[in-house]
Formats: sequence, C-alpha cells, structure tokens
Amino acid sequence: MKLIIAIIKPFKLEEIREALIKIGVQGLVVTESKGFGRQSGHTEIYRGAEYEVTFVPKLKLEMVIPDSLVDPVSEAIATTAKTGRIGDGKIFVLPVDSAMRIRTGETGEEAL
Amino acid sequence: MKLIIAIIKPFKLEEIREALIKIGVQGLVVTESKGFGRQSGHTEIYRGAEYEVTFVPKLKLEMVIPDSLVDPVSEAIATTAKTGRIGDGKIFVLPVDSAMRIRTGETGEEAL
Amino acid sequence: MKLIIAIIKPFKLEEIREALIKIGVQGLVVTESKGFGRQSGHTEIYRGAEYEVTFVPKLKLEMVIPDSLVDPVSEAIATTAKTGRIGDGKIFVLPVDSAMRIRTGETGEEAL
Amino acid sequence: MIKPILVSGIAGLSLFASPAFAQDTSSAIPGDSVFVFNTLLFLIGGFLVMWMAAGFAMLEAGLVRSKNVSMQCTKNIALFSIAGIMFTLVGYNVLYPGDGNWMIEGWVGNPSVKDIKLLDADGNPTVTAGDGYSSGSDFFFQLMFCAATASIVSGTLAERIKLWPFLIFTAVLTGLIYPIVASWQWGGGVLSAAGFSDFAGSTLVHSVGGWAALAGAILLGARTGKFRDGQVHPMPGSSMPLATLGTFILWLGWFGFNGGSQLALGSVSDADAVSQIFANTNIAASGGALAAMILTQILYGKVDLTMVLNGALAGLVSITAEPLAPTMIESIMIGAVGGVIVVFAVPMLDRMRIDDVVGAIPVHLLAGIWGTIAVAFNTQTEGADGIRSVSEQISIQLYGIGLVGLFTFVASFALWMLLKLLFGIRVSDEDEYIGLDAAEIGIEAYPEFGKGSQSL
Amino acid sequence: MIKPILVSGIAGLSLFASPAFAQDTSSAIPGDSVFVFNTLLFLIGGFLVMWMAAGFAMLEAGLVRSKNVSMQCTKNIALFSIAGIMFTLVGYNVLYPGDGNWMIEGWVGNPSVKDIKLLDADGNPTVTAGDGYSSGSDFFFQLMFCAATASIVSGTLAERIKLWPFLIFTAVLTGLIYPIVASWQWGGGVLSAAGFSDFAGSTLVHSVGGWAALAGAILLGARTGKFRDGQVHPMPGSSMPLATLGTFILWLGWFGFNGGSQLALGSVSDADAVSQIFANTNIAASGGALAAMILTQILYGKVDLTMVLNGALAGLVSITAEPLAPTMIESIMIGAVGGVIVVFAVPMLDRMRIDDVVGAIPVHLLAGIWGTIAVAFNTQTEGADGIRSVSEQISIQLYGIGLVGLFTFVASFALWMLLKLLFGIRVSDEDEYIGLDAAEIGIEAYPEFGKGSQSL
Amino acid sequence: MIKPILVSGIAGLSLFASPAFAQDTSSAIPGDSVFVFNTLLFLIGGFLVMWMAAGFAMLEAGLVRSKNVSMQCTKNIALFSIAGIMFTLVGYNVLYPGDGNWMIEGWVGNPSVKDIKLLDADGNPTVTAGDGYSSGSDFFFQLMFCAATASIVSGTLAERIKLWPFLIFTAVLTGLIYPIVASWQWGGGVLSAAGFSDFAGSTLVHSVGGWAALAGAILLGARTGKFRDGQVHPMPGSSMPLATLGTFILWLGWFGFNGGSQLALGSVSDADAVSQIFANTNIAASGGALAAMILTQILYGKVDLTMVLNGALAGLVSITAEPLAPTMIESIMIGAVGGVIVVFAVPMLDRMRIDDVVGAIPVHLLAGIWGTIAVAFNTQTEGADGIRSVSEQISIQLYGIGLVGLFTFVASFALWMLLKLLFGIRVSDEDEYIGLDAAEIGIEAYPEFGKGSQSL
Ligand SMILES: Nc1ncnc2c1ncn2[C@@H]1O[C@H](COP(=O)(O)OP(=O)(O)O)[C@@H](O)[C@H]1O
Ligand SMILES: Nc1ncnc2c1ncn2[C@@H]1O[C@H](COP(=O)(O)OP(=O)(O)O)[C@@H](O)[C@H]1O
Ligand SMILES: Nc1ncnc2c1ncn2[C@@H]1O[C@H](COP(=O)(O)OP(=O)(O)O)[C@@H](O)[C@H]1O
Repeated sequence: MKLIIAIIKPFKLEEIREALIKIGVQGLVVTESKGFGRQSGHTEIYRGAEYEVTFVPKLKLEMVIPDSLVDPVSEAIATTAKTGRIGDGKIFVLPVDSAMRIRTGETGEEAL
Repeated sequence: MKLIIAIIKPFKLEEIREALIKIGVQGLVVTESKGFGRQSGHTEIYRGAEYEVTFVPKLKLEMVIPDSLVDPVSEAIATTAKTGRIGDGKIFVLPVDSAMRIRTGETGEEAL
Repeated sequence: MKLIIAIIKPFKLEEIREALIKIGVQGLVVTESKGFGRQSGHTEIYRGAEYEVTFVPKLKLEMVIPDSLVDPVSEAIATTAKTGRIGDGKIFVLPVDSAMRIRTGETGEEAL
Repeated sequence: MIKPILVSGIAGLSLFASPAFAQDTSSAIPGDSVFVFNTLLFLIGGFLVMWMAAGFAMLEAGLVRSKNVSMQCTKNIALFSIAGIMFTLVGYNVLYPGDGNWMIEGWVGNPSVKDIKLLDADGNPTVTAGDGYSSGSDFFFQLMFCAATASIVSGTLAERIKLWPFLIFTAVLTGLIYPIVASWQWGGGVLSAAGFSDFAGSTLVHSVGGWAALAGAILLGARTGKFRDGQVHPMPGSSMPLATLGTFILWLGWFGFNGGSQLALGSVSDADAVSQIFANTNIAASGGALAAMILTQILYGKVDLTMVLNGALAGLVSITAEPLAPTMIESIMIGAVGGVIVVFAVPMLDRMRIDDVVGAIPVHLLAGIWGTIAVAFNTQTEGADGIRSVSEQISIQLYGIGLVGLFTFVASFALWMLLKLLFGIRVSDEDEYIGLDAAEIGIEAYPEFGKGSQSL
Repeated sequence: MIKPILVSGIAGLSLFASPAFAQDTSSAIPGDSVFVFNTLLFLIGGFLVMWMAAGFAMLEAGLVRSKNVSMQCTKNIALFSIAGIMFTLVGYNVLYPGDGNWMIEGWVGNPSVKDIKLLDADGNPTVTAGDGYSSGSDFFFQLMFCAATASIVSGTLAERIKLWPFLIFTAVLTGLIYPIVASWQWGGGVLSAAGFSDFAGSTLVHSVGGWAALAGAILLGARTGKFRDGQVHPMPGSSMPLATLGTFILWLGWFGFNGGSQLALGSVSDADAVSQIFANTNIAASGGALAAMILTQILYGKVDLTMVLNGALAGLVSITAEPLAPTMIESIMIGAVGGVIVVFAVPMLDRMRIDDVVGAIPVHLLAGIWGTIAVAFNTQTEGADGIRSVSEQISIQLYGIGLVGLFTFVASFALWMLLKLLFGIRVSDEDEYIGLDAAEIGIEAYPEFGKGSQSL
Repeated sequence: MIKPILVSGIAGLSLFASPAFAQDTSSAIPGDSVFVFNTLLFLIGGFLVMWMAAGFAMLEAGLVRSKNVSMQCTKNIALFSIAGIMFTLVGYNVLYPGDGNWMIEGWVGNPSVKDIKLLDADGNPTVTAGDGYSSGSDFFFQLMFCAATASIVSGTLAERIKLWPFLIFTAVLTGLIYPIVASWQWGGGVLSAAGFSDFAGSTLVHSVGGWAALAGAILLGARTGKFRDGQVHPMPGSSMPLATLGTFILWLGWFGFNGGSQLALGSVSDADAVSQIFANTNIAASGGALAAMILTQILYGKVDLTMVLNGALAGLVSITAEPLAPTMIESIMIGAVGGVIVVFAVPMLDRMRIDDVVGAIPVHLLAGIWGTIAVAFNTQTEGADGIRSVSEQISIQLYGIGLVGLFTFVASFALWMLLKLLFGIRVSDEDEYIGLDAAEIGIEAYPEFGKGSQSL
C-alpha cells in the first residue's frame, strides 16, 4: 500500500476526482493548503505599499492505494492536473505499513 | 516510530483525544479536511438546481508514536471513532525515520 | 528523498521560509492545523462558564527534499522555529518512494 | 405606548395638548399638523423597530455556530413575515378591542379578521383627523412590536429546534398570545384598569418573548453536549462582528421602540418627551454595557464581549418600561442594573440546565421584570384615592408581571407541548451534529470549501 | 412617484389638500408647514433609499463566492458614486424636462448640465415655497432611485464582468437610459400622457434595471462551469448572513422608496396615504417571503433561504407599482405572487442558460412586470372618456411595460455590445478562476491565511 | 452646527425665519410647529449619527486582522457607552458654558455635573418653547458628535493598544478634551469670536479625533512587523465586506451629521438648507470615492477597495466644514480632493513610520484640515469691518486649525504619556502575536475550529 500525496491547483479538483474514480480509487481526503514553489506568487499593492504574496492556494490530496494502482493513479493525476503552466503541483508516493477501516475493522487492502 | 493518520467524523474529536491521552499519546495535530469515499455525500437543491455534495467534512488526525503504541492507539481510535455507519473513516500507519522536538532539540522517542 | 513534516508556531512561518530558501529548499506546502501537546492550551471563560481550549493553532509544513538536505533543513527549521517556550513544535522525517512534477513529468530529485 | 384609552400615567398627556400652550393661539399647532406630526412619529418609530428584526437576525447569526447560521437567518426572516401577516389578520383586532369587541371583557379581544384600507375609492381617508394620527401608522408601529416579541424567542431555542413547529408557534404567539396580553394594558383591559404602568413594553413585549422562550427551552432541552458530565461546555458563536452589528442595530431601533411609544409628537411637551426618551434610552444602554464590561473584567479577569452586548440590550430592556420619567443619571443606574442582571443570570441559567443560546431570557425576561418594577420609583398611576404610593405601585407592577408571566408561560408551554406531541419540536441528534443548515435548509451559511479556492 | 404634472391616478391627489379639510381653517396646515413636511418626507425617503445601496452591496457580497466579494463591494460603492455624479450632471435634467426642455417632445429630455444651488448669496432660497417642497430634497430623492436602478444590474453580471466597462455602462445607464425612460412617466412624457400608472417604479426603476441586466447577461455569457455537461452546477454564495442582512436593509429602505413616492406628507390625506403605503409595502414583502418559503419546502423538501430572500424582495418589487390602493390582504396576495414568480423563474433562467448570479432578473424584472400589471385591478387612470376600465388599463400597463422593455433592452444591448467591441466586457478564464478580487482589485475579501494565524 | 450664540455665517440664519416669509401670515409656521420641526431634525440627525458608531465598528472590524476583531468590537461599543456617560456628566456643560459658566472665559467651561430632566413632576416641560427646539434633542444630537470623535481614535491604534488605558483616554477625550475644543466655537468661545467657520465639525470633530489618534500612534509605535527591514509590510484586514458595510453606514449617518447641523428645520429656508446639505454631502462622498478609485487604478494598476472606502469617507469629512454653501459641482470637487489626499497620505504616513491601521489620520485629520480651509472660498464670516475677504477667512481658518491641533495634540500626547507611565498602553509582543482577542477579550471573533465542523 502507498500513500499518494498530490499538490494541485484548486480548480482541478473535480476533474481529478472523476478521473480517479474511473480507475478505481475509492476514497481520498482533500485539504486546503498554501504552497510555495517556483510559481512565485505575485506582488500586490495594498494601501500604497508593495508586498509579495508568497503563498499560492493549493489543494492537497491524500489517498492510500494498493501498490498496483500507484502508476495509474499517478498518471491519472498528472494528466488531469496538468495545465502546462508553472505551479501545476507535485505527486509524492510514500510507503504505508497498514490501513484499517474504522467502521468494520477491516485491515489491509480491504480497508481502502 | 510510526505516523498514524486517522480520518474521522468531526464530532468524535474530543472523545478520541480523551481516549488517546489515557493510553499515553502526548501530542497530535488535527487538520480540517474534506473526504470522499463510500459515504457518498448527498444531493442538495440550491435555487432549483440539484447538485451533489461529494465531499464530506472530516478531520485528519496525525500523530507520531513509538512502535509500541501502534496497536493500542489504533484500537483506541477505532473504538471511539466508530458509529457503525458509513463514513466512520480510516486509520493509516506510516513508517517514520526520525523525530525532533524543536524546543529542546531532543530526538527519537524522547521527542514525541 | 524524505518528507519533512514540521509543526510550528504560526508566526514563525515567514522566518522559516526565508531560512529554507537559503539552504536550497525549492518548494513546500503549508496547512493550517490545530495542535495538542504539552503546551496545554488555556482556560477561557465564556459567558460565565469555564472551558479549556485544548487545541492550539499551529502550522504544518510539508516538504519533500533530497536525502542530502535532511540535516540542514532540520537544523534550519529547529533554529528559526525555536522560541525556547513550550509548544515550539516538532520535526518528523518520513521516507518517500518517489516524486513527480506534474507540469513536466520529471521524477526523482529533479521533481523537487 | 398606550392608546388614548389609558389616561393614567405621564404618557397619557401625550395626545392632549398641555394647557400652557393651548391659549397661545399664535404659536399653537393646527390640528392637521398635529395629525401629521403624530403620524410621522409612528412611521419613523415603526421603521426603526422594523430594523430591529435585522438586529435580532444578526445577533443570533453571530451567536450560533456556523452550522446553524442559515437556519437562524431563515427563522428570523420567516418569523418577521409571519408576525406581519398574523398580526394583520388577527392580532391587531385582538389587541385593540375598543369598546365593543371583547370576547371576554377586559381579557380577550375578538379575533375578527379586518382588512385595513385607509383611503376610500375617492382617495379620501376613511378615518378622521380627530383621531390625532393616522390609524395606518399606528397599525404599522404596533405590528413591529408584535414582531419583536417573536424575534426574542428564536434566539433562545436556536441550534436544535425544528423550523416548522417553531414557525407555527410564532404564528400563534403573534396572532393570539401577545395580542391578548398586550390588550390587557394597551387595549384598555384589566392591567390598564388596575393601574399597571409599562410605557413601551418591558413586560408586555420583552418578558412575553422571554416567557415564551423559557417555556420552549424547558420542553426542548439543552443542546447535546452543552451540559455533559455535570459541566457546562460553552459553544462559542460563529461571528462576534455580526453579533456586535446586531446589537448596534437593536440599539438604534430602540429609539423608535421607546420614542415612538410616546405616541405623539405634535406639541411642545410631546417633542420634549420624545427627546428625553431618546436621551434616556441611549444612556441606559451605555449603563448596561459598561456595567457588564466592568463586572466581567472583575469576575473573570477578561472582558466578555458577548456579555457586554447582552448588557447593552439589558439596559435597553430595563429602561423600556419607563424611559421618560427618570433623569439621565437614574437612567444610567436602571440600565446598569440590567447589565449586572445579565452577568449573573447567564451562568445561573446554565446551572439550572436551561440552555439559552443567545441570552434572551436574562436580557428580555429578567431585565424586563427589573425595568417594570423600577417604574414604580418614578411613576405612580392614579387610583380611586389619587396618585398611588410607591409601594402600592410596586404591588401593581408585580401583579402585572405575575399575570403576564403566568398566562404567557402556561399558554406557551401548552402550545409547545402540543407541537411536541403532534410533530416533535427537536431535530434528531444526527441533524443537530451536522447542523440545521445541512439538515433543514440545504444551504450552509458559508458553503465554500476553503476561502476563494472552491472549484465548483 | 410623480411630479405634479401627472394628475391622473390616485397619487395625483397628494399635493392638493383634500377639500374636506380645506374649509376647516382652524386645523388647516399653513403653506410653509406643508413645504417642510413634504421636504422632510423626501429627505427621510431619500436616506432610506440611499441605504438600499448598502443592501444591494451586502446581498451581492453574500451571494457571490469569496473570491469575488471585494470586487462586488467595489462595484457597489463605485456605481453608487457614479450614479450620483451622472444623475446630477445630466440625468436630472433629462428626467424632468419640464415644459420647454425636451429634445424630442415627450420622449427625450435635454441633457443640459445644471449645477444645483438652493440658496442665493444672501442665504435666501432660490426657489419659492409655492412649489410645495424643497427642490433639493426632491433631487436628493430622485437621485437615489437612479442609483437603485444601477445597483440591480451589478448582481446579475457578477463574478465575470470587468470592472471598468461595467462602470462605463453604469454611467450611461444613470446619466441617460434611466432618466429617459423615467421622463416618459415622471417627467410628463409619453407614458404619463397615455395613462400609464407606476406609483414608485416597478417598471420605471426595477424592470429597467432588470432589462439592462438581462441584456448584459446574454452578451456576457454564463460563468465558466455553471452550465457544464448540459447540467446546472450551482455555485453557492459565500455568506448567507450577509445576504440576509442585505435583504433586511433593502426591506427597510423600501419604506422610503414607496412611502416617499407619495411625494407629499403635508396633509391628513397624505399622512394617511404614506401610512397605508408603509403597511402595504411591509406586508407584501412578508407575502413574498412566505410564498417562496412554503413553495421551496413543497417542491424541494427543504427551505431555500436564498429563495426566501429573493421572495421578500420580489414581494417588495411587486407592490411598488401601486402600494397605496390595495387593502392589506390584497397586498399580501400581490407580494405572494412575486414570491412564486421567483421560485419558478430562477430555474427557468437556468434552463435558458442565462446566468443571473443573485436572481435580479426574476426579482426586479419579472416581479416588476407582474406588479405593473396588477396595478390595473386597483387603479385606473382617467382618459378622455373618464376613468378607464380594468381591461383598458391592463392594455396601457402592457404598453408601458413593452415600451420600457424594448427601449431599455435595445439601448442596453447596444451599449454592452459597443463596450464588448471596444474593451471586452469579460475577464479572462484565468482571472475568473483565481477570482476577480485577485485579478482586478488586488485585495481579497478575506485575505488572511487561516483565521488569526497570519504572520504577515 | 452652532448654538444660536453664533450669528456670523450663513447657518446663523437658521433659527430666525427669513423675513421674506414672516409677513405672509397665512402660510407662516406657528412657533410650536417650528419647535417640533427643529426638535425632529435633532432627533433624526441624532439617531443617524448614533448609527455611525456601528459604522466605525464594522469598518474597523473589517480592517483589522481576525485575531483582533473581537477587541475592536469591544472597544467600539465601550467607547460609545463611555462617551455617552462622560458627555452627560461633564462634557455637555463644558461644551455649552452659556454666559456665566466659564472657568476661563472663552476657553474652558465649568465641568459642573448636570442631571438632565426635561419634564417636571406634572409632565410640563422645564424648558420653554421660545428656545426653538427641545434642549433634550439638542443634547442627544451633540452627544453623538462627541462619541464620533472617540470612534475615530480607536481605528488608528488598533491591534496593539491595551483595552483599559484606551478607555480611560476615551473618557477624558469625551468628558474634557473634545468639549473644551468644541466650546471655543459652538459654545461661543474664542474661535467663534474670531470668526472661524466650521459648519458640522471637519476640524472640531474630525481633526480632533485625528490629532488624538496621531498622538497615540506616535507614542504607541507601529505594530510589530509592520516596518520590518526598512520596508512596509502590509497587514490586510480580515473582511472587506464588513469594511464596506461600515463605510455605507457612515455615509448614511453623515446625512444626520451634516444635515442636523443646520440646527433648524422649521422654515422654508431651513428646509431648503437641509436639502442642499443632504445633496452636497452625498455627492462629496461620491467625489471622494471616485477620485480614490481612479487614482489607485492609475498609480497601482488595480483599484484598491480600502482606498475607495477611505476616499468616500474623506469626501464626507471634507464637505463637513461647509456642506451648505457649495454648489453640487463644487461639492464633488471638495470631496474629490479629500479622496486624493487619502491616496497620497496613506503611504506618506507609512514612510513616516506612523502606523494608522484604518487610515483614520488621512481621512479625519488631513481631509478635515482641507475641508476647513476650503470653507473660506464659499463662506466668509462677518468681522468688525464687514464680511471678511477670502484670504482673511483663510487665515482665520488656519488659526482655528492650528489652535485646535495644538491643544488637542498636546493634551492627548500628555494624557497618553501619563497612561503609558502609569499602566503601559501597549500589549506585550506575545499578546500582539496571539492577538488581542485571545489576550484581553477571551473570545475570538471567529472562534470555531473550521466552518461548521466544530464538535464542541
Ligand atoms: N519539494 C516540495 N515539497 C512539497 N511541496 C512542494 C515541493 N515543491 C513544490 N511543492 C508544491 O507544489 C506547488 C507547485 O510547485 P511549483 O514549483 O510552484 O511549480 P511546478 O511544480 O510547476 O514547478 C508548490 O506551490 C508547492 O505547494
Ligand atoms: N483510500 C483512502 N485514502 C485516504 N482516505 C480515504 C480512503 N478511503 C476513504 N478515505 C477517507 O475516509 C472517509 C470515510 O470513508 P468512506 O468510504 O466514506 O466510509 P467507510 O470507511 O465507513 O467505508 C472518506 O470520507 C475519506 O475521507
Ligand atoms: N507525537 C506527536 N505527533 C504529532 N504532533 C505532535 C506530537 N507531539 C506534539 N505534536 C505537535 O507539536 C506541537 C507542540 O508540542 P508540545 O508538546 O505542545 O510542545 P513541545 O514540543 O515544546 O514540548 C503540538 O501542539 C502538536 O501539534
């Protein structure tokens, strides 16, 4: 089992969710975050003073999936999240030791 | 050391926190998130148009614990978070390489 | 590659970001969270009734970095985030299997 | 706020020009001008009291949790609409039975439906100027008082009551319960005959709302989790600036509430009276707010903003029973006692396990009782043996408070009980958890997923 | 709301004391008092209508998504400012050409710039009391109507229109389009001659705003994603309490809008009329809100707060064309029909793929049409052969609705088209995604990163 | 806004019917009607200015960061309460020493405590109609001006000042400093004798607030992090819609502020004057808002909403010193200059390292100075040698501005210094970080953990 962490542009959420469902992802959790990266934010002027908005709104998607899905999921996210413009985001894959569904107590891939 | 990620129903937070304290968890961090899973949200009508609320409010609990606590913690969360109804959430366990307490510089299990 | 999770006091964000840039961190993602730990919150009185504010506002920083940066990054965060007072936060290091930059499809350390 | 039928008390002067000026024909105000002035007072007073509906809505929206804010907004706009319609169709006639329209003399007016129309087909008024003011303006003004009574109830019962049973209660409260009680005094019924004095309605409006809320709160029970494990668990409201806005709106509206209750502006003495009322009303609110602020600082080591807001409102409720007679300094005192009452009564209700979400019972019921008693020190009505003594007046005030309380509480309790048996008045635990907005309204108050980042 | 030039219709009575009272010299109101009363009505009415600008701002701020809230606030304060200046410089003279200042007799007034100054160098009024009211107060009142027209447009086109082209449109709307249309009736032009009746402007104000909004919405297109994949994708607004506050503000302001349109307060019959107008206006809003509430409960199983808010406003728009003649119960009905219209028209517009963010078209245009037609049942103007029949009046009302609609829609459409060709009226997709606040205003409505935790 | 004692200037006309009408007995307004009209103007003006307290509260709540919003709400309701009580007990008598009650003739009134009561035990007025208006209504109106002065201070010093020292300052400001300054003009003191002209208080109210704020800001220092590393670090406020709402409230309230300052409504010329004031006040705000909008667009490439809001307010402050004499177009200009001042002064203060959280110094102090100077072009008071020349008037205006500035700044600075030495006026760095809500109020403005998901 792997944990996929994907940082995406917020307006891509719905499209990605639909793409993931198609390839069998059964659940995920989304968190609103702010990202800092090459996409360097922008300079704003507020009441005559310049300031840099360094953090850009992003969504963080987290989902635990069976090893077999790592490639299709990465691919699906990469395809749908891509706009080709700076700030499209990242996909990270982390190892997971175990998973449990609280409602049933199921563990392992059953739990996903 | 392991990182426990638990996705729970928001109103269970306090109960779970109390259960965790009892078994020796000394710290955790909670993030508000939205989940998508079998609990499929619901259909709302807004100004005459139907729409699906696909994402359900969840809390994400993260805590790093010594290996010895993984089972009691999982068990404690599973017990208190359970309502038996769909959407109760998940518990994931991830490996952790190291931990440090910023205030003291302590590392390892001391830092938790 | 490692995932650094740092729980910090919110007002330290800007300082830490600047410190991290200096040592070559190219991106990170910040999430607003609430923490529970030794820093035990405080008791408030609202309309004549006491209650405990158990959760303290924290920021969670996540960044994936090459192994070579783990020590300097930990050090940089530890130094700048430190106030010496309870609640300064934690730094956790987790293993990462892989990373991908969505915009270019680059993977591995290139993607960070 | 009394129809001319009540001649005892200082307010009785209002519609009759004071003799000192009547002689002075060159400066005297012509009858038609008096009519317009009086009408204008009702209209201005009326729109200011109408504005209080927004005040209640904002105060309550700020003091409930986010998940119930849409519901609270819905209830407030709905109850204001229902109050308007029920008072028009039924309540107005019950409140003002006049001479011949009592069902039970002095106690219950005839609920005949009357469709008000002021101008006949030729555009001539259907009422005569001799009345001293346009009856339409009076109607408009009275309607707003009725609506205010209903607004009081919604705050206490927030976050757990079902929408429709609440609205049915509102319909009966505004169509019958409030008009019956108010008719005892302002319709020339038993209280007015007994020499009770309640200028703008500390008892007749505010405590009626408070008693109805109390009955509901008892039957409904507290919010889940509020009194867990023998402890009080505060549930802070969603938005302090909205609660503050609501309080300022109510403060502003109160000038109409008390000032308009002079019922006349068309003479020098009425203009003086309305001015004094404005000044006293304002300073009583100041007294209430400051008392609560100082007291929470002393008791808790920090100022509690919600108590300050409640304190200002309690000051306003306290002065409402007699905003004309006190001096400015007396007004500060009367208001300050209201503020003190709030600070002690809020935790007291908690100890009694009565869950009053916004503090409406301390503010409207308890400060209302205090204000009604305080009247006696400044104003004594005329009885058979001349002006009453202060202690006689206090007895009468207590009699009025008791009578109104008894009737309103019993009637409300019975009605809530009926609604409970028929439909249930409380939402399910599940619905309470997810919030009434999602459960009954279908649109959350702040529905976006994260600020500014929602994709849909 | 008619200048004295229009004598047909019940409102024409307003400035002329009714004979019944004229004889009674002892109670008659002296001419100067009449002047002051009338002026006061305009001033109070004017500041209440001014307050509606805040109502529109809050309603719209609550019904757009967070990322566009600063923009909506900016537009509302800017359009109100522009309306004030354009109406002063140009619009007022176009609206009231008087006898000799028409460019096209009965159709288009002369847009001469006039700089209004009421007192001469010695502090004496430059106008005479004989006019019956201070022309400055009338000007102030009329200006607010003009601004209200512009406010209506901004809601419909929210979340995708560029700031400056919108403001240019506003300048032309308030300087020319609205004043021309309004001159047809209130300036003594063609509609007034034809016997059209529109007391406070269901058609002349509200539907003008509605038609201008409709033309813009068609040319501008829907928000990206609103009608994706052949389905309607709702985009819930950011804050229900702000939307509720806005509705209450508008409700309050409407007493000035309709009550002030009596144009006179200085007689018993005028005071009666204004009172009736206040009462009817209030109850029509109640009817609209309740109708929408009950209907959404029945149709969708839940109450839709935004529909209730729209319903209240639709009730207000519906009664605006004739708030004086109906009885209270008729007023409830007229308002309730407005509420029903909203509930059905909102999804209908969606089906037509017209994206009206706040529901301004159902509320102001469609309920405005309904209200204008409903006039005929209560009020018939006098034609050459005496008072018209109901069906004759209906024809004339339809003629007025059609004429106003045609002109406003065509003029607005042409203007929007011109702006589109010259500058473009729609922001880029990217800007729409990130929100107009970040794109065009530079300060987000809620700019903090997390509540209370921002470090900068 | 002048007591009758001041006869120079156009406003002096107000209480005395203009001769042109006095002869015409049939239309003349009887003395008692004049009394009621004047009183009514004070009451309406007073409640509109009271409403400005809510405007300041919302504007400031919107422009501070979330973590300080409850504190800002608390300060605003507390200062309004304190102002009411202090002005009643002390300030009113200091402001209006009349003939015999000066401590230092023309400079400092006697701070005797007076308990105001308008009706005697028999319900007869204790003042006579000859005064032209109810003294209670005047008192009510003046009290609101005093409170407005205090409101101005709280915005500048937000986010870092301790609650109680601020409130002590408020008590002295409203009990002594403001009344002393205002007595120089409105109490018939030295400025009025010198021929200074300030209709509704650009200098006497707004710049007094501004100077007091400036003194505080200098002693208090900037917010931590605002001027880090030689750069300005903006700290955007929490809620643009609340700031917009606050501005609209202030705009509305200003009709009372300026219109009520005519002090009389009971004649044709007064009614004309109030009408012109309403129209001019409105359009000056429009001018200020638009000027700021166009200027920020040009300078920064984007419109800055907060500047537009400040610009509208600066327009209002600018016209306040003379809202009657200018024509409409002149009023637009006067307001627009106010808007321009704001856009340049805000960054200028930043360069001076003076941290004014809401822009109160540019808006109230600088635009107030501009407005006071601008008076001279339209209004010249009468000196020993007849009407003064424009340049003479400018000198006198500058003298008044200087005198008021000097006294207010020095007195405020001394008082702030005293408070600093006694209690400290600034919260600890830690408290500033966590926010004043958590540190001093104990309830955060938006206390929920996530929207709608809080379990407690
Ligand atoms: N090393 C990293 N660890 C965690 N998150 C990162 C990292 N690098 C980038 N991100 C996240 O990804 C987002 C996009 O990255 P950015 O460098 O701006 O654009 P791109 O990926 O197109 O080069 C950033 O806003 C940040 O949230
Ligand atoms: N594979 C997954 N990875 C991450 N989070 C998940 C995953 N599956 C479910 N979740 C989270 O757990 C929540 C509950 O899951 P759900 O399928 O709705 O109910 P249940 O666990 O009772 O079957 C979801 O809302 C989602 O937030
Ligand atoms: N075991 C843990 N796992 C995850 N987060 C933790 C853990 N312990 C502490 N934290 C986070 O770190 C923050 C600081 O920890 P705390 O115990 O309060 O102070 P300190 O680290 O100075 O001893 C907590 O608020 C919590 O968010």
